[in-house]
Amino acid sequence: MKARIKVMLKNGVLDPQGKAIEGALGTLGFPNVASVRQGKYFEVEINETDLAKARATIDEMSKKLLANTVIENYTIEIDEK
Amino acid sequence: MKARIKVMLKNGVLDPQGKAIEGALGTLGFPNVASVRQGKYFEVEINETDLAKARATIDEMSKKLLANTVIENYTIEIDEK
Amino acid sequence: MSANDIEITPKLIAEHGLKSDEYQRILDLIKRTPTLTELGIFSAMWNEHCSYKSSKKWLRTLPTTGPRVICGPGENAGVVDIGDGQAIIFKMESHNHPSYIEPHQGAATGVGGILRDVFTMGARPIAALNALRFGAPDHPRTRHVVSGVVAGVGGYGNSFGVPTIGGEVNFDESYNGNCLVNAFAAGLADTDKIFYSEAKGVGLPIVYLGSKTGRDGIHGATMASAEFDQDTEEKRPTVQIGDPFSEKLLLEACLELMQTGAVIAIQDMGAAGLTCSAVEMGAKGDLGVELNLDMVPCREDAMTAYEMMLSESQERMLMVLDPSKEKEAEAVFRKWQLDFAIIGKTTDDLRFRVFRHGELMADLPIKELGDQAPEYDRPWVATPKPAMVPTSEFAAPNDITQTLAKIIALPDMCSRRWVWEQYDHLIQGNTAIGPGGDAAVIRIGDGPKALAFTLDVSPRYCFADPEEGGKQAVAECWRNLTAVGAEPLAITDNLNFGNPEKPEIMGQLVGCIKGIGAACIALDFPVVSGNVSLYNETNGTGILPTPAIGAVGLLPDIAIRTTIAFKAADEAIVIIGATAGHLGQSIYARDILGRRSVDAPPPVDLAIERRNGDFVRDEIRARAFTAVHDASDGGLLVAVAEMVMASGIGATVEAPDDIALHAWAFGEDQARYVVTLPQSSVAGLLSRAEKDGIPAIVIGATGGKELTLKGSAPISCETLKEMHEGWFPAYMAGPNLLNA
Amino acid sequence: MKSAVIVFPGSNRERDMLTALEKITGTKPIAVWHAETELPKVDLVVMPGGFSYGDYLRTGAIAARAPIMADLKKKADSGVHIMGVCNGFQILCEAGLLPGVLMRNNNLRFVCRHVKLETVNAKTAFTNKFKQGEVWRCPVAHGDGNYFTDPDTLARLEGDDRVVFRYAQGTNPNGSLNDIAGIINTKGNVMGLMPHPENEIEELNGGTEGRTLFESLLETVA
Ligand SMILES: Nc1ncnc2c1ncn2[C@@H]1O[C@H](COP(=O)(O)OP(=O)(O)O)[C@@H](O)[C@H]1O
Ligand SMILES: [Mg+2]
Repeated sequence: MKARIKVMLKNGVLDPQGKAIEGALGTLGFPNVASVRQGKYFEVEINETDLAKARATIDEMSKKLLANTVIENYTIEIDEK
Repeated sequence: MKARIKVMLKNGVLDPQGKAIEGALGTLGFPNVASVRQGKYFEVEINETDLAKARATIDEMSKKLLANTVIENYTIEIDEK
Repeated sequence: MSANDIEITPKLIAEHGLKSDEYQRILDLIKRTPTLTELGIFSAMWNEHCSYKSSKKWLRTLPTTGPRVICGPGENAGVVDIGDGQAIIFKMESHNHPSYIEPHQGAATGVGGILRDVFTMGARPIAALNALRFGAPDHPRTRHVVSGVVAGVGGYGNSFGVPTIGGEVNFDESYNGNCLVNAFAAGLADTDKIFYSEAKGVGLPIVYLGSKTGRDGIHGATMASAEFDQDTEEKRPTVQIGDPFSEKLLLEACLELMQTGAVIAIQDMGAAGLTCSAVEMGAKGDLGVELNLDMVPCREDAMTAYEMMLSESQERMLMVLDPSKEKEAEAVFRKWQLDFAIIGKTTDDLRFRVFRHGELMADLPIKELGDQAPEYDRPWVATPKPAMVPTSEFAAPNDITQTLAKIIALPDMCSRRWVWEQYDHLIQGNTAIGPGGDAAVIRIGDGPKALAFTLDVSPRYCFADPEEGGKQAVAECWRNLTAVGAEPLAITDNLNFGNPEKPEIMGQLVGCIKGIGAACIALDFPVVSGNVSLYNETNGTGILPTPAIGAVGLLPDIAIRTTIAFKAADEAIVIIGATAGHLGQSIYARDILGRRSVDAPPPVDLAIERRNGDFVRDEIRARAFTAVHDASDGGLLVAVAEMVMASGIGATVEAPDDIALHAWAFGEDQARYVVTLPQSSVAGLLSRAEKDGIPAIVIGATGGKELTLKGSAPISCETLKEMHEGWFPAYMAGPNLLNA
Repeated sequence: MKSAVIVFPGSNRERDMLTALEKITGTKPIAVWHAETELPKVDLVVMPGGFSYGDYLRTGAIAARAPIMADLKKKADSGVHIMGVCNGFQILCEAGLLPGVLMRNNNLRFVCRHVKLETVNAKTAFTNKFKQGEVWRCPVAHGDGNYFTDPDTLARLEGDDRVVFRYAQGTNPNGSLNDIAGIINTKGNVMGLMPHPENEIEELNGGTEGRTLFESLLETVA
């Protein structure tokens, strides 16, 4: 099964990359950019046919490793295949 | 308007991060992980009401800045608001 | 699946960068049409990058031996004896074309490649340097290339854990479409524990080490020998990604492996990966090689023999293993979580055979692929000798100090801090002199020994007069090492030129090599390694001839070293070496007067160079000087200004009246050093100099917070520093297509 | 003083740290491989600088989950002194032994230079030989030294004098909150800092102020 995990910084957490990109976009002539936030995106293939089990596993690995839950939120999408 | 840009390495391009995470998940007790690929995710707010214009702008900034089109592909989603 | 027997069309042959006469040579050699895999193998082995077919004839003329040379050109890197059973192993290599296509990854993998060349011989890297050449600052792509290349060089070296301690940065429009990234690395080894690539013994296992193989950089080696044109886009998928983390593991694993005695021969997989390394190891050892590609660790599915043989996936090595040590050897690589796979064996029939799924995909004569590859004597025309232009032809500025301030803020002359602060130049804790001086100095272990490193070349001199330019590049390296108190040992060279099929370009290459050779002989400064990068052109315009020289020197006692910073006020400032005020090809002429005519560069008198340098070194060793700086780009006044800026201590200097002031201030005569010493010991120095027939004159004294040239308005250290430090950060703050 | 240095795949300043410890404490430290499950009995455990696991995912994230970490946490609870330098600091934060996180430098560039540090708490086991408020020279070499935490945690850190080092005189190289360069845990036995005192210990380094930190430990810990 294939899972897609999106990890974004929580609101209020400083995002140096987002800030820098905002700035760069300005100098590159994109005046109408209001804000940029950068996050991470993971595509994980797991050998698991049971959707519920898969979701549980993915959720656990997100908590344990993929996201630092002190500063980041994550969302999971799983497409059965 | 709010746009979400997903940037992934092109197929076949080495993904050292994905590789390292794969290994770590293994040692953390997730044996059934087949593969991990890591990408970037951006949320961009732009002051633009015209959907077509917005899409064009986002596409241009993705090419110019957000994605390294030599090694990365990007996909854009825009939700009108 | 393995479309190995597809028809070999002229188009296909051309796409593999093989000329029709070369293809004919293949047919004569194997007496049949090659398979696709074989065509790929030939294209990889016979291209310029791996075969040196255009340059070999001339490289042979370089002096490559000396009392301290343990191993000269021909191995992965040169090996030089530094006493006490220790050797320094170093080389410089280009990654120009990949760095233009993808600056960050191109530069990163360039650094990775040269580090492997060094540790594949058993040396732990202790220093990295890099010579970078970019297009004109106002060219739309330049800023992106600069930020990407610097981030790539730093990103790889910093993570790997080697101090990056110096290099060069130039801007010139001739590099607009073809930047130069020349990476230098040096490593330390015991003279009795050096490893070579020559295979020995028949029927021994050939082992694949490191990261897995993917479809990375297929045809990278061919690309590195192809001129750019509009369809460069097409070549993009060949970009390789560097993984410094795996490289660090590979370093530790290899050094541990070498302790086990399992290694009979070892060779990194660089350009043309598996093909080049396997063929080189076999050919050098007069052995055949047989590979079973089914055993090669792959990252991607369904890779064909063709793809595996041409893949340039990074962080991989090939070795000939002592079978009795297999278990230990494998354990080491498992510990470091790297691949270890026996993929073939040595044979006694001088054939290079490759099997895939039991099928014979290639069967070629190994010697002709390797050390007997084609060699050309390309037609060349010598660059016409440029005219010596008298000082009177160069207009004087209205204000010398204002002109000085302009010069130290030029793109080619300003501080490179923005660049080297992105490099970890302190790691390993042995950096005695970091970036920003004449040469960087690294302590060996706990000392007292230390090594000095520098890179140099002045492309504008080489363009005007290749032979003098070649000499000058070597001489300036020798001078830089001398200026810190080091004994110059040996050099590596990285020859970057345009299309050698053009007689004028070939003439530049020949001229530069002649000059380099002459200087190496006169200065006892042998060439122990190097690299050639040709076809550096975009749409038919060649780069300036750029034979970058990397040099290494030895300090017996690190306590006796000199730096460019003034140390105290009221010390005498003395110029060692004659000042004629040569302005041809000077920064002043090019950038202040905007002069474009091809005037003669400053002549290099190698005998004088040596005499002056040996004198300065002896005085340094006798602790006569408090600061030393060689005068080069920009001239005397710029050298003094750099000493002022490095210390924050001012100076008052006066020109003799028998020479035009601007020629004295900005002329670029060679073989000169600016030194400081206590007033009390000036007389002694001058008489020793006179006795040896060395020109030495006092031009002033240190002190205050300003640089004052008698007869013109003083300028404060602060202003000088601001001007000098300002350009790079300001430039890089401009619009930049950086990739987040 | 007996000390151990934990080595992870990708650590690269462990040799600098081992040398510094030996030169200053006179006893050879023990290098411990991350895959071990138990630390030797020592007075000080150091997490060295480097790029453990290539800094992939997040700096220190993968190393923080290495086998040895369980025992490190035990040792922390039992009061053993633990110091994380640069990547070591990042790992301690990811492992939850110190609060907050080290984000990308605000200009997104790696920075290697000498900065001025102010010792703002000279009462810790790691700093007692510094004068309170002493300003000293030390090199930094990192791409992710931008200390960040939520307002409450920050207030607590400041309130409890748990900020140990600050970048002084406008030399903050990374944009960290309140110029924070180093912090300590509530118990006072776990400290992390971004700068590299181990590279400022002899004439060759152009300064020896880094020694004071090791000498402080030498005095209190053993
Ligand atoms: N310009 C040069 N001067 C002297 N030796 C050179 C030069 N260019 C290449 N060599 C030597 O030729 C050999 C092959 O070079 P290269 O293909 O760059 O090595 P590698 O395959 O390890 O990258 C090396 O030993 C190198 O030192
Ligand atoms: Mg090599």
